[in-house]
Amino acid sequence: MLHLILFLFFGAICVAGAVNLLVQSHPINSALSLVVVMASLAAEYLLLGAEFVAAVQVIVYAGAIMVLFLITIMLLNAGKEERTKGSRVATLLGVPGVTIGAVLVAWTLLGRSSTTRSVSIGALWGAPKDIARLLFHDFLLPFEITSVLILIAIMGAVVLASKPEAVARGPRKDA
Amino acid sequence: MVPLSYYLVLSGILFVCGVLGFLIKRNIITIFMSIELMLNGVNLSFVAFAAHWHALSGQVFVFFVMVVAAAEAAVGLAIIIAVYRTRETLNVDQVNLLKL
Amino acid sequence: MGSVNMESLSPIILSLVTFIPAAGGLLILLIPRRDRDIKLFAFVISILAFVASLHLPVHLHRELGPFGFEIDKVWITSPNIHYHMGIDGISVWLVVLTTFLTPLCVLISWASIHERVKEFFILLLILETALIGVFTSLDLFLFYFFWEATLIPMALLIGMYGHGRRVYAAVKYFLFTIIGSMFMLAAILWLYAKTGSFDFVVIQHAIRSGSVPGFENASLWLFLGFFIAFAVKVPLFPLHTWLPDAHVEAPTAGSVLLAGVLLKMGTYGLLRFDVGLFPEQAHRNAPWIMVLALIGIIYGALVSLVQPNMKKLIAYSSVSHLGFVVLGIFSFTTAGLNGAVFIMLAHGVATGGLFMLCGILYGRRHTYEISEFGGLATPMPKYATFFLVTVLASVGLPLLNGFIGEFLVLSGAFQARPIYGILAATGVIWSAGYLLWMYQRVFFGKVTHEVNNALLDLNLLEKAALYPIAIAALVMGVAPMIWLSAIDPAVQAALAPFTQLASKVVGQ
Amino acid sequence: MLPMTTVTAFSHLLPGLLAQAQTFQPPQLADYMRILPELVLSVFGMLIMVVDPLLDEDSSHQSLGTIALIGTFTALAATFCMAHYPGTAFYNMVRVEGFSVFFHFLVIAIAAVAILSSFEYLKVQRIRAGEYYALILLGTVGMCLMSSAIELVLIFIALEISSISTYVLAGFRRRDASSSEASLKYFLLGSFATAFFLYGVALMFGATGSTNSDAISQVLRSGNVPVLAYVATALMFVGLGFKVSSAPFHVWAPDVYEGAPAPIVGLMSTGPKAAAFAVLLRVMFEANAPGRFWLIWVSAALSMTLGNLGALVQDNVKRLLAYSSIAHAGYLLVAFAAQPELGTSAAMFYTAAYAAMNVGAFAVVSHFANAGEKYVTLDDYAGLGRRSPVLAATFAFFLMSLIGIPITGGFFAKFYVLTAALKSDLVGLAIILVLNSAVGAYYYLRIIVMMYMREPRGEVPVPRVPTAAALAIAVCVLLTFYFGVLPGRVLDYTGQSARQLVTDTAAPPASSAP
Amino acid sequence: MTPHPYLWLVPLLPLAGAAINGCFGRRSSKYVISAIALVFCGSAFAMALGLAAGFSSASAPYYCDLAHWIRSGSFQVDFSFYLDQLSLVMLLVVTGVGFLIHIYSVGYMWNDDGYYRFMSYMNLFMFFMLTLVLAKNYLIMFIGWEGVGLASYLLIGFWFTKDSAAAAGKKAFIVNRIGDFGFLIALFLLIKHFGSLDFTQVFAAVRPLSPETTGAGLLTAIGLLLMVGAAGKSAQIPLYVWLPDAMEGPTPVSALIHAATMVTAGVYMVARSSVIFERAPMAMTAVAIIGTLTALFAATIGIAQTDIKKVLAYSTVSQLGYMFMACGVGAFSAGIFHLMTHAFFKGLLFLAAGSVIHGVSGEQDMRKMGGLRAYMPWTFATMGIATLAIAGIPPFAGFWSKDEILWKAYGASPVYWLIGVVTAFITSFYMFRLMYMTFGGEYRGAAAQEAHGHDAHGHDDHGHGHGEPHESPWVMLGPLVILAVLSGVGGFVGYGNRFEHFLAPVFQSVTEVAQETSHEAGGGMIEYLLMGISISVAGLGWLLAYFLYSRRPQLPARIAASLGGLYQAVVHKYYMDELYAVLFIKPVIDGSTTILWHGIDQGVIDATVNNSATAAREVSDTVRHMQSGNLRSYAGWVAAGGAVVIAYMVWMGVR
Repeated sequence: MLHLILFLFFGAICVAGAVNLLVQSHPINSALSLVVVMASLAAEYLLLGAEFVAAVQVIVYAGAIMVLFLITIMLLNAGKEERTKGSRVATLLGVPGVTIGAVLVAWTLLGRSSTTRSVSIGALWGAPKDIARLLFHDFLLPFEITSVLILIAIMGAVVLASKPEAVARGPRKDA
Repeated sequence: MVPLSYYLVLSGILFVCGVLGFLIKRNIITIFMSIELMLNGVNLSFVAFAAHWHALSGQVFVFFVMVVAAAEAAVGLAIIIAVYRTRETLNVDQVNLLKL
Repeated sequence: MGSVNMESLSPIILSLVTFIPAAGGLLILLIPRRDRDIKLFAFVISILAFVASLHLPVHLHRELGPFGFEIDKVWITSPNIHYHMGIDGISVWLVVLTTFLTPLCVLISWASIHERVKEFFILLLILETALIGVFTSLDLFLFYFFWEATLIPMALLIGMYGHGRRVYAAVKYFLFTIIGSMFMLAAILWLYAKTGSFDFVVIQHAIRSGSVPGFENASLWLFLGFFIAFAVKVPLFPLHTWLPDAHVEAPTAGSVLLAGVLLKMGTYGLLRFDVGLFPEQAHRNAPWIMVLALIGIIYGALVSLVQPNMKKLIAYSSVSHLGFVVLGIFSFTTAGLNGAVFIMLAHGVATGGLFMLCGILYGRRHTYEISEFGGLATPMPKYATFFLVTVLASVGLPLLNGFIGEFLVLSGAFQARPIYGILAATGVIWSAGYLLWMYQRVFFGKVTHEVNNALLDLNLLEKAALYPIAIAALVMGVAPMIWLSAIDPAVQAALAPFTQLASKVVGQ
Repeated sequence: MLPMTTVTAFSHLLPGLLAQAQTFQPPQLADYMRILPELVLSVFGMLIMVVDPLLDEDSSHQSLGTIALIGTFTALAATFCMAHYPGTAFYNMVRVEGFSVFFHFLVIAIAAVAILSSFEYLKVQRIRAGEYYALILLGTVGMCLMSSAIELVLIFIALEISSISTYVLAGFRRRDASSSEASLKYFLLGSFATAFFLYGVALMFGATGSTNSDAISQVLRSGNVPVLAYVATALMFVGLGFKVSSAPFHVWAPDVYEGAPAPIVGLMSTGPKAAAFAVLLRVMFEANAPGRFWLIWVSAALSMTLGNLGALVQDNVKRLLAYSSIAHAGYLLVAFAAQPELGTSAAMFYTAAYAAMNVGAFAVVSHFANAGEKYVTLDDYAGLGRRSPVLAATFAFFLMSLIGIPITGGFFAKFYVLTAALKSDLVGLAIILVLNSAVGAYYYLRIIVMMYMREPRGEVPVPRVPTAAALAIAVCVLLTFYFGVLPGRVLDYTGQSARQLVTDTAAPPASSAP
Repeated sequence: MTPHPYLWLVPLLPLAGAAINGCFGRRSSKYVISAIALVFCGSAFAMALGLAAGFSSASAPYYCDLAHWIRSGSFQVDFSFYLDQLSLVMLLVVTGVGFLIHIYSVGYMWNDDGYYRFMSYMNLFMFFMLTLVLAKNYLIMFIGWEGVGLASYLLIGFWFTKDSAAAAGKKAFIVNRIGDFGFLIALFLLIKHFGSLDFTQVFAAVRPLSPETTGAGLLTAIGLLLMVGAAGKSAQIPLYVWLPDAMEGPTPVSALIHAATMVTAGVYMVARSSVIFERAPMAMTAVAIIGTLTALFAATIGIAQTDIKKVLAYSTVSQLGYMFMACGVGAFSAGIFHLMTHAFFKGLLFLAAGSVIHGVSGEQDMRKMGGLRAYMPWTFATMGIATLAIAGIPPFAGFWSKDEILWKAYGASPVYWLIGVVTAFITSFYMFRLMYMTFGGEYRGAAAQEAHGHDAHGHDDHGHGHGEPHESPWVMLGPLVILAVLSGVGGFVGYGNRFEHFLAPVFQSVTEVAQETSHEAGGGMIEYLLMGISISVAGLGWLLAYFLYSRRPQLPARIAASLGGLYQAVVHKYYMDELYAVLFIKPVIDGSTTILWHGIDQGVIDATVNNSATAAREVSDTVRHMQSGNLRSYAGWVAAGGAVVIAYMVWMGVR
């Protein structure tokens, strides 16, 4: 019961944060809502027994990645979002589509799948040691390959963010 | 006791929120955040399934996803900066030089 | 000694004939851009190919086996594609026709091509190879390969060296043909998928022995798949509208080969593949195909009658003439088929000649409009004479080549379906009408445009190109047996399934 | 950067970790042999980054390019070595078999040609060479891994490697707003699609309890496929469909192709695409994804139709080729709808042939584009046949191959796909394909018509063809020609590997490292 | 059947002449050209005479197989020639008259620029005509048939700079083609049912068949179709329209081709096919009716013509009608007899007319002639004989043959006879009208000459001075005289049915029929009565002409005025050309242009193609607009696509 309450509590926060992200018009607010989502997700991980994941979630995601976002927002001095009407497709086709898809998936997950098993609170089993064993043995190759990924990301970020000598400005549609 | 499917539905909701965010937000950075939201939803699924199968590999995936998310964030934000340099806007509706 | 050489030549002669022009074309690449050298070289190559091709009818064993000079080598193993070539009495003459017309095309282009000469002759020679390949291939894949290979050089010839609306014409030509041939490709692939072979003989045998699964249901579609590709090429009404445009815009050599040989690819295909592989469907669908052919004959003639443009007039006349061929083929009578094959050859010579003549005039006046001329017989009597001979050959005057085929086709069609024969025979009247009317307007009367008074008569080069045409037209008309003696056995062989079919029908 | 990577790459050698992992068998030489091309490429990629700062800006183009080229050639050699070590490696993470060797070879060759055709381009466009080549090489690592990985997570990471490197590469013309826009669109939509793919992976994991394709296939073959697996397939298809730009997930392609640097478009329209197709093959055939048939059928038909129709009225050559690549993705998907063995073989051949002709075409385009990619509209190609006969002829040759005229690779590619489709009784799809190729002929023809049948426009310059680009184009011509005239050996190979791929998975999964 | 190894030489000799003159004539002197043309044509004539001398009815027919021409399956056609009584008659007529006209042409065409061309064409014509006559099968006959058409085309259009000549040549060819169409279909029927076109084989197959008296059968169909062919060549209703126009050609051509030989080919063909016709009574009747009508119809037109050659042309049509009538009533030998005499006198008439035209510097309008008797007595004399012959005044040739026909026609039906007699009256009238207008009275041309100028008739005045009318040179008068002799005495060949008996082996069974009818008709008394009537109508015609054109030259104009529309109709040949133009030519041209070419070809087919191209472009444009450039839209597409995919897959999974 407690489990359910906790789940619902954090779940509600999580969803509220996600919805808030959508609703807020200033990117800073959105970013902060995302932090809320991530933090509450960490709690959900804990509920699922994944302690190490929960920790990393807070450190890497909420800590590192979101900071990156915030810095960018600050750097670019992003203002409030303008509600331009650039796309009818997104609203007329995309949103209903997503809704239908979501309902179908949810229905599948709830009703048809074999995932009726439940988890109990406090059964922490994702200990760092076990995870390390997996990571450095079974998933050794992906782990190593990740370095290439990171290398690329670093390089890309450096190249793209560095200032080119001359920038040809494209025409702007409207002010 | 919480049925696992609740978690899954929660993850689905997050994912869908991410998709919707992508569709309705105009600010590029926010859109990017929506993607992060989607990835977070997926992560929850992984963890939940890991619990379901009692397979730790599911949790390991989450790390990889995080790494990828981080890498994407680095590159993505750099790209956003590059775009902002050339276009001086963060409104996605105004980034439409290439079309038709 | 000589005969021994000849014998040893036989296995490779087909490849030789087919690829001499293309090899020559590639060699031209290496020649420096001196126009005269290139032209001379192209001429020598094409003559060489002609001489080599003469070996074929001379040494073709007319009784033995269905195909002569066969060569069958594995080309690609895993889709079972063979380099399988061979000719019979039908294709041998089409090959010779091709090699006969190409040197003339070179001659006729001598003066009219000034720009991008190298490319022109390369394209011409490659086109020749592709054309010969179409007639010699016995592997469906190889056939398709050559079939498509004719497309590009021809489209480029039209598009690069043509006149005013050349691009439109080239694109139209290209699209019409490629859309048609896609259907053929699908049909070929279906056959391959079911028989595991592209070999014409093997597939034919498989179909006749009834060992192709699902053939009963698919045969109509297969027949149509082939048919559309060929009908576009022929061109059969109502798929003919690319032809007038292509002809009007094409350079002379292009027109000559287009009318002379390319259209025959369609009728040859109909005869060899559509009829050869699907006799039953051919028989079943013959009525409406014959109706289309008939419409083509009369319609082409009537539209031809009112054309103000010489080349367009001749183009429409081709529609009419080729209608005869299709009519003959689908009459499934010996006479009809013999005549159809003969018309293919005769039309190639006569209409090729007409296009050459038009081209000569175009070279002097840069127009094809009939109203721009009149009274030309006065300044250019030799030209007028050649034109008249060719016109008469085209009209189907006995003792010239047009008559033999027309007569045989009409008699064949009449035997098969009298009313069709009668209607088609009206074409005899129409052809006299449009061609002679055109001739009258161009050559007779007083010279109406002052510039035309100064027109030069034929020069040596042009005469060299036209004499072979005139002589061929006459010889084919007087001694058609030279051709028919080879065509007839092949045609009889092609008709064999139909006699069985007829007896089966009677039996039921 | 280098030390860090080295540390991670060889982390298992660290004594502390060794002590902990002593119960495990460490990876052996054979394991490394099985990822040798990837290793080689990574090493050369890092080498370039090390060398880059040591060279001055002007001379770096040539030498870095040469290093990168050597890297690809070494990797090709490594692929040969790798081919001698069939089997799985790294605890069932990758599998070396005919299939993966083929795609390794293909992807690396594409990278090599792309590098060759970039030599001059970089100089003309004033693009920094170091990162450029490094990104190509490292991106290639990802593509290679995509083809050999049999573990969905590894596939995902490899996919990200190749994607991120191409996101960045797409934005390399940084003086141009359109390039960064292309980069942004590609990046955002790509991440969007990746998220779908990932969600699919998660659900597949949930449905089968494994992310290994062999294991998944076993579960899925055992009957009683959970609905979740269907949904997972759907989501993965969305993600992969995006990567191969099949309709309706193709929308990004035209914009990105138009904005990205031409050699990179050549690369990304073939390399990552080929790799993504490899993944799709694995997921669809090897892992035996359920319910795929109509999905692919419709997507193939849509891609062909939308691609061809969209291309009809394009005036920008790059954009036109982008639409064409959508159409070709559709043709390729037809093979996926066919029987696994035939389809796989046909699809493999198609990717190879398509790579040869498309990379070649883009090599020509990038050569011709000039500084700032000024000359990429159809009008700029007017009279090219007269001004630059050889270049025009090769371009025309590639275009004919794209149309599917005989003696070109494109013909046989289409031909095998059609055969496969007809053998599987996919008459409807075959007819759609046939009709579409007819429509497609039109717009390729427009370019040919422009080049040969229009008068040249004076102001468009025709630069001399530098050796590297000439080499690149020549290689493409030769390959296209080879595929078009003697496709037998390649096809034997693809047929064999396809059989292997399909029968292997039908049997119990191969045991892990020897 | 007797083989005759050299038969083929007869047609081929003129061909050699044609070839030599055609190839080398341009650079040869006119003497050489004349020599070649005359030698080759003359040697053909000599051979014909030799053949006739060696001809024995016992060993006839002779044949000569030269080579295979066409072979297709079991069907075979050879180059082979055939000589029997019928073809011998034709052979002699053709070579004889042809040779005379060749001689005449030397004088007539001497000053023309295209002299070599003319002689070459004439020889070519001889070749084809002889092929036609000597053919052993229908297809070789068809070669000649078409070939003479070609020669006719070339010769009518000989002065091609004259638009009317060029148009007339074309018209002749095309109208003949319409006839050939019927001929061809007949051949196809023969091939279909008898598998051969060889005369002997076909006739052998036909002979056992019984006459098709009820309904239309195979033979009737063949007969009717052959008749269509014959009508085209022999200018019968409704295909006669080309012949008057054909007078645009030089006059020797009119004499040779459009009077003496080619136009009679139709009659020859019908006679040749007598075996078939005889078993197809309906076809026979059709032939008779057409012939009778043509005879009358053309004669009436002849009354009002003022062009000397046009009068003769309509007279030719009319006389051909007689021949048809004869064949139609089964009197084939009478038809051939008339054919022969007609060749003599009509050839002569044309040559004389040519001489007249020559003499008055190219003028053809009779109203501008008159009184020429004084200037050209030889011409007058010979032409007078010919006129007497055609009018049917005994003992000239025409009388015998015409009388024979009328007698036989009476046997078949008195109606034919009546019309025939009326025609004879009209013929006599317009012929004497021609004589009076041309030779009688005063010369009316001098005044007009000045105003009329030189170039109106182009080449036909061949450079003569504008002076007085003058007699022609002897090279022209010689043939006139010879033909005049023949026209005078030629008719005696048929005296006592000798001609008929000679031809009897060819028309075997038919003559029996004819004799039967003559017996039914009542024998001698009636024959002499009828003969008397026909002689008297001829005389009446002469008298009327004398009265109107010699005694009261003003009267015809007044009569014409009083007749008004009818007269106009006759002058304008009953507006037949105009009618054909409105009925056939205009609809075809307009229909082809507006309906077929602009309508179907451009309006439907091309428009469909172009519209589908446009439509494709429009669709393409729509598809393009999917690509709005907006990132969110793209995501929308992806998401929507994804939703569809998911929906489908869920459905698949649940199913």
